[in-house]
Amino acid sequence: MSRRYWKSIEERDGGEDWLPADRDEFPEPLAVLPDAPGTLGRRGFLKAAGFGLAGTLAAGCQRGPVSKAIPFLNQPEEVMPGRATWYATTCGACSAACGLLVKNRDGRPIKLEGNPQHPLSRGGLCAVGQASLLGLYDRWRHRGPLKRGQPASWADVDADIVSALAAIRHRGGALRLLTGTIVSPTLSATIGRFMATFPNARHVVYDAISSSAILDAHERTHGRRALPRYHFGQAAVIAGVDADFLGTWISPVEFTRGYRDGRSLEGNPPRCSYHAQFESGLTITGTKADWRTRIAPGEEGPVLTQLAARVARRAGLAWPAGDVGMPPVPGAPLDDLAGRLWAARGASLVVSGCQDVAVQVICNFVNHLLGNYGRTIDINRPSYQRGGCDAALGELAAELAAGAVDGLLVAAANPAYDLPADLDFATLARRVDLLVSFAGSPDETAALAGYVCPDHHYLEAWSDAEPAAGCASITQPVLAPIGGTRAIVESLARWMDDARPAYELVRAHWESALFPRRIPVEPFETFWDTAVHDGAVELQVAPRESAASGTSAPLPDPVAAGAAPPEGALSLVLYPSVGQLDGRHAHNPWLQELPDPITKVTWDNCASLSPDAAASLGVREGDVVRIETGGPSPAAAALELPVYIQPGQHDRAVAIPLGYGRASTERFTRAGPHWLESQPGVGPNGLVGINAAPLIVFEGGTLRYGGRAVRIAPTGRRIELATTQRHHSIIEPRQVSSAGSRPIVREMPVSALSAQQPPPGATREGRGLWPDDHPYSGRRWGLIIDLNACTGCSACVVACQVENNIPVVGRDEVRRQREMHWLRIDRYFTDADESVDVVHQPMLCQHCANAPCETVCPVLATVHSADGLNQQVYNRCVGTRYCANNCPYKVRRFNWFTYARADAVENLVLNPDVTVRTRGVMEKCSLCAQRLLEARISARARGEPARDTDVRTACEQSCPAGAIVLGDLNDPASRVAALAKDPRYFQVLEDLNVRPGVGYLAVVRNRDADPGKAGHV
Amino acid sequence: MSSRLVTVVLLVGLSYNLLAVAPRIANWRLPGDHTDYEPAQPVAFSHRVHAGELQVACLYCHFGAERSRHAGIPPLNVCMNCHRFVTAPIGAVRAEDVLAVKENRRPLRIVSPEIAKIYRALGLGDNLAPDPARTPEPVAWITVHNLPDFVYFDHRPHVAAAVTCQTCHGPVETMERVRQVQALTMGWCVNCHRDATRRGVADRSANASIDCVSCHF
Amino acid sequence: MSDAAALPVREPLILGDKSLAEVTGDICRPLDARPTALWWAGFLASLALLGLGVAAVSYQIAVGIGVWGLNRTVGWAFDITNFVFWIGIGHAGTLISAILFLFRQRWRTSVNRAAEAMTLFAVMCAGLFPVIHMGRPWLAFWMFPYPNTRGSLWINFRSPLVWDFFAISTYFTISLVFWYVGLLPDLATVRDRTRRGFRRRILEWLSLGWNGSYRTWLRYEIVYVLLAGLATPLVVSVHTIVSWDFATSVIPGWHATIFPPYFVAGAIFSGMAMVLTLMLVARSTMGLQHYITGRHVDVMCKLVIFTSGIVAFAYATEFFMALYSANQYEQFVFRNRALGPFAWAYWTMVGCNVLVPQLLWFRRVRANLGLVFVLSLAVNVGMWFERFVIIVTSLHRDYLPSSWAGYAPTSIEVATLAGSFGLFFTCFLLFCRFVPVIAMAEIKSVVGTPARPGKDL
Amino acid sequence: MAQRTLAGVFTREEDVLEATGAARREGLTILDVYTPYAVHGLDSAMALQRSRLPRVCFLLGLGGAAFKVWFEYWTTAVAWPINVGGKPWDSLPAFVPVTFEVMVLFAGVSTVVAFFLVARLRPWRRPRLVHPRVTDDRFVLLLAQTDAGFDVARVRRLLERHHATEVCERDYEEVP
Repeated sequence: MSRRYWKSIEERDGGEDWLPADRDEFPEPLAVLPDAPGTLGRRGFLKAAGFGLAGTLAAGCQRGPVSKAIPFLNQPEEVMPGRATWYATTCGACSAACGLLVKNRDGRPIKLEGNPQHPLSRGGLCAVGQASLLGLYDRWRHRGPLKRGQPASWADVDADIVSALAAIRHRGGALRLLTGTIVSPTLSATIGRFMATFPNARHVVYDAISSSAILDAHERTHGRRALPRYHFGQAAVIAGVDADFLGTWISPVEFTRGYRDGRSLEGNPPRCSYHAQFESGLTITGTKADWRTRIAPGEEGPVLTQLAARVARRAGLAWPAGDVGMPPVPGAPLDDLAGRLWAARGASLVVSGCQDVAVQVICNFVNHLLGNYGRTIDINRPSYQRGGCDAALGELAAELAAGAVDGLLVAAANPAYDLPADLDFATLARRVDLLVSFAGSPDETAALAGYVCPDHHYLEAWSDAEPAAGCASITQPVLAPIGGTRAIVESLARWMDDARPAYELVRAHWESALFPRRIPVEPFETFWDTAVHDGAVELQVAPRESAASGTSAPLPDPVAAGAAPPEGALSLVLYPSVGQLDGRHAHNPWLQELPDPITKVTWDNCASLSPDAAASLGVREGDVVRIETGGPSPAAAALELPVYIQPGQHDRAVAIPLGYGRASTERFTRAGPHWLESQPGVGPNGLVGINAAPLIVFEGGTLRYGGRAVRIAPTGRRIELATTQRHHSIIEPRQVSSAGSRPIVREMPVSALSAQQPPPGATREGRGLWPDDHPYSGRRWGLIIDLNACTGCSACVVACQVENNIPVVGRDEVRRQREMHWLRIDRYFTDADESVDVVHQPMLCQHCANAPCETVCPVLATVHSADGLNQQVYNRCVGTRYCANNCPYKVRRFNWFTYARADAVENLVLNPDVTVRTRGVMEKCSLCAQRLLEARISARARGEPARDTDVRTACEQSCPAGAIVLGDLNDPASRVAALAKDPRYFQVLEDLNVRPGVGYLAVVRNRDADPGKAGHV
Repeated sequence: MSSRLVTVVLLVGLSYNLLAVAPRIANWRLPGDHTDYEPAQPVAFSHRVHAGELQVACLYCHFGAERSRHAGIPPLNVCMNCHRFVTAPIGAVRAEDVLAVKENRRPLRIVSPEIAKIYRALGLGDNLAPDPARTPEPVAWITVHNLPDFVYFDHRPHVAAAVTCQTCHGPVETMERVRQVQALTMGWCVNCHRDATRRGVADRSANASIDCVSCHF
Repeated sequence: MSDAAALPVREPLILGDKSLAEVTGDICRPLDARPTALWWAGFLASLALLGLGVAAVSYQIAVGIGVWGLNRTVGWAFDITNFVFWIGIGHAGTLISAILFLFRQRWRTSVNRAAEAMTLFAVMCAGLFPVIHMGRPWLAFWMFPYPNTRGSLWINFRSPLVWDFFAISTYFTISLVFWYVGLLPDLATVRDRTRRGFRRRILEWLSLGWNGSYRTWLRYEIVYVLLAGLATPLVVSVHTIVSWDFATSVIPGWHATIFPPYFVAGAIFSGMAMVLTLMLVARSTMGLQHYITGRHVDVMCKLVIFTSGIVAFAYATEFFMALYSANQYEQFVFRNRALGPFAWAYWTMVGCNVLVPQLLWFRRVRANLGLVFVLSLAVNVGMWFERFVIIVTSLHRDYLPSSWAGYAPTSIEVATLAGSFGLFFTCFLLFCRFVPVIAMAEIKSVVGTPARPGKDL
Repeated sequence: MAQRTLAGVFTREEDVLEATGAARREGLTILDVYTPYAVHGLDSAMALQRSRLPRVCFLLGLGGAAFKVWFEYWTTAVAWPINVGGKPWDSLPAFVPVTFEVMVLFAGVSTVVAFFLVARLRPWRRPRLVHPRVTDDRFVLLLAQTDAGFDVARVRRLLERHHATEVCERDYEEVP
């Protein structure tokens, strides 16, 4: 019919492999069953489902989770959701009793700050004080009374104790109350009242970190067993002998503030005291000294004797000490020091932390010769911050050993943990029929006690304090007790059939005892309200007859030789670390993770050795060594600790921090993230660190922390210490170049200060490759840190952590160099081991105007604000970590895991104004952006421009030395603008031209210009 | 055969669906945008009545807006300032009065069921006195205007700058039940801040920052 | 292989006097035959490695990036090392296919297909790491500038990571397109050998109806030249941009103007080594001795030693510049590199990249394929360590000694690296199985038809 | 209308080259030549025009680069200027890398897309081969029988003189 058209030869030829394109490729029907009529088959169903899904999606809506808003039923007038309320109270973290302001937000305290109106602490607050807030939310605290370890009701426990006490009273049995120093006048009075109801009762006070020898010495020289108040601010020459008064000794916040006053270079006129320090280990006080000398443990006596002899010679006093052999330190500088002290008579200060009464007597003698009593040392208005009497403790131990004690109450102390093995308190206490502990959270003593009557956390309690004569303050509760705890005063009063609550007891005591000593004439209501509102009041002090004249005191015996071990042998230095003190805050993860200011070790204690000592023993950092005292009880007298190599330490000293190895630190086993290669958060003993308190020596009526001879033997095991600053970083930069070293920290002798010209401003700004499109015409925030004031006490580190919800990452993560602190304190060593100088440099985001981090972020998660802040936007961050790599200061912190705490109670401490960061995002110092914003908003609400005096960052607020200043660099009237013109002003890594917003003031040493020492570290 | 039929029917259905949806495409929202959220509340509180008809000022109840980050949901004691006396709509009370006169008795106290929820929450008895048998229990309102946790919004500067409540919350005084009118996305915030800086707010110049740190820290 | 010196002018590129049909047959044979036991063994091993990598990455994404050994100071280590390593590997493929094409190096025809495939798979492996190294990889799409509800918050075009993102995605796209365009005629050939069934359908779909029309061939040639012309600066730009990740930073050891040429040379160096490794394996296992001849190996060895020289020069220059700069940070970084805790890595790098390739100066070494194989592996190892050294030793001790830290990889990181090799080899083995490993059309143009009168039909 | 063609199949590159040249000299309409690889010289033998694809490549590359420079400037300096590391708003040097990459991307992808368009290469296009071995080892010269005066026998002789292994006539609705 028609012609056949073909498309290819194969088609035409009909090759069998040729597939005709016009044929259905799949001629056979698809292997799918046709749907039966009237039914919906599989395909139909799928279609229907698919269409249905598509339709649903097309018309679909989206909803987030429902959140609820539950208002108050009846809103109290002073409570405003979202606004913080501030209460003044007193810190109970140690017996220094600093003034506090508590930030209370929506009914819960979230931040502690120093109370600027408090006469002692004057606005500063130490790291321990800052961190003690977390103790409030500790879910391991006792929830109620315990009877033989089992929860019981208060009525039950009260009934038992009252009947047991009645029995003791009836038969005239011996009742002993063992406490730490009690600074609360109400509690003291109540204790007095309580003890008076017993025929044979005694109140024994001891301090885990004892200063008993000072009190004993003053009893001997001044006829009054009292701890004088030291006024470091009035001292032009300070000599410290084994006294870490800036770190842990008695009242460090108060002393730091005073010390800083005496070294205020920017003041008018500038002041710069001269500070000489003699010590065996390295303390932060030693790091600030103008002349620091290493002495062997136990050499305090000879040193002070030699000093006293030199001073006495100048005073024209014939004192036989001149015959004492050569001093353990070079004579010429000692002469120089004596000369300086003598020249500054009445404005000098010699302090010693030595626990040998004879040594303290010489110390008093020197101060007396120098006329310091009544000037820099006040014995008439003494301090009550250390009231312990070690001799009484010894007597109690003897009584216990004799089985002569029928009832023992223990409050505010943990003798089963912190007493030396010689006293063997734990064994002795078991023999007491009635052992009552008032411990608020589980401790070694409470574990022995038949009854535990837990005390409140101090933020839950009404109480008071008189840390120094004439300075009284109120402790007021800032939230209702979380558990069923009861204040000690209430417990004692209850056992005396006095059912008044603590508030009434305190108020009644104030009305009866403190109100009569008031200075302004006012009614009691006003007096009370002022005290509660301001937190502290000044009171009159009854002038007491004391042997302040002192001249009548006999000349002390020279101490020719201390307990110093023979040449070559090692001896112990047991010291409270800045974060742990005596271990009472061992449950506090903030403090456990706080790097020690000197060793930078976290989550562990270690035995520090000088580099030479370590070399001679053949041990390296992290080697576990066995420390043996050869004492009577071998089990308790040997410890196995990792070695830490500490430049600046005496070659014969083994320094071990106290406060570790506390029971209840086993909770940190699972601190930090858990994953394939994670390690437990505690040591091999299941606890954080090892308790060194058993090695304390009880001798001559005092607890002695230094001088015990030990032998050290390597065990062959190793532990990697969780340090935040590695040891090799100390050593290696010195080898960098011969021409000069890294200009990271600047240091200068005081003589060079006046010669220094202010740096010309033009050289700092305006050096750039490109046009400056960002003039910062309005406000530009800046922060200036005075390295001369900074002592490295690390209060700012914890303050920052609390304020900014910085997580605790645990020992394993710190070991992996992943600590999260936004603010760290870098410490740099200079010079050789004997005369090592240390500089502390708080390092935080420098808020560079030409920030290297910002340029490299791909998603604009870190950019600059109009007022000069380097902003980090967590919710925008995708976590490339490029910014952290490119940060020359390495201040950026990455959330490697979900570090957010799972503990619902502990999470109550979180600051609701700061985002809790998820894993995978970068974070860093925001210069407390939330505070800056709050200041701006409240200023606007008041209708006035925000001034930089309205706002302080958390670190600035807490700094006891006032070393940190925030302000507007563009405001010529601001403090920062003035400090930026100071000749000491410098920026770290200035050469990079990143134009930091954070600047530093150089360290000044009060010593003669020494070209070898001046310059850069 | 039937399979084809089903397909056709479903296709028609889908196209109808799409047609119905098409006009709303302009209103399509991205994830996280909860515009038009209008949840039912535990108490059927009418902003139309209170803010619209009765002209109660916004800040009378939401007094936190001037003093705190949060405007706040008013505590029930604020409600009781009026509702101690106002127990029901006026119409219901009058009707009872008329009825009482008619039946020659004292008029009963009329309590509307929604207002009764307030009394119940406060633990009040029938005579509006505290009833020990009833435990007070706060009202759990459902938040309408939600912001993510990483956004810090503060009412104070906005109130201080005379930004009207309606700018962000819409004409609440006309709403029986509160509905989210604005998108409350970051772009919406930022654009308003840009406009405010450019044109001012309420005839005053404003400096509304668009720095990240104004909201994220 | 015969002695090259004895040859009159040039050795033929393809040995064995193949006819066009024989070429087709030889090259398509692995596609038609059942996979060999050797292939299965390799494939299963690669798949196992890939599985390990998938498990490691899944664990990391589920738990957090902390399962890597990074820390506050060393923010990048294995992740970016692997990224740069794989990108470098990829570069040789483009070099062979594009640059040598432009230079009319016809010997490339035997290896360009496989080299391009290697590029693609290497870029896939490389592209993986910037994504998984993020703390929140599920937000990786934020790197792309799309209009959004955040006031339209765009991205930071000043960030080298954004440059990277654009460079890598462009590089991958262009490489894919280049490879695919080159593959079109061969797909058609395979299609026409395949009679029916699913495979033919796929091939029909993929070959876009190619029918050998010369008009299309002409345009094809133009497109190929254009793509080669584009790919050539692209390949240089990509590794330049990768080097800018480091060079534009402020970290001593990273901040160096020498980086772009140094990185490009290093990339070609490592890529050539990888091509050698793969070709030597493919040659012996797939019976392609006639197509990948000793001459190819010889030429590539010469390229390796040339690029090794450039790399060695760069190492020396870095040290010289550190010395000459009088910049103490810079000097310290290089001293630390050679003598510090990572000195072992540094000297591994120098050994593998500078010393070992010197053996290739000897013709006898170049002719010993086993030895060449071992040397190529050494270069691969060395180049991996080069990136590791640059990244880790520069970061771990930079400006402030207080923040100095160490670095040690975790098992997860090692598994991820192994997984990337698994991904690479899995893809490559699948490629060998399903795609002609040698560009048939190009080989045919090199083979040509025998001169008349020759073998007739 | 169907196109009537005459196809010559060759086994050698030079045969098809010569045959094509001869056919063109004869004034025959060369529909196309089908080869397994790109035979150099055929373009002049067929007198084909230079492709305009380079122009597409250049213009779209340029366009892409211009767009990207504008876009980067607009996003960083105009739409939302954000202070990043103190850099100026118009950080043009920093925009170069991305601009370059986008230029290459636009140029490359658009060239290939244009190639597919003009060469009518589509995934759904069924291959229509003039000879089943044209992608293997055969060369086919396809001539159009343009009008009634087309002398099939003469052309067949011409092709066979150039060693065509087979010559066949076919009708195409559409030339492949």
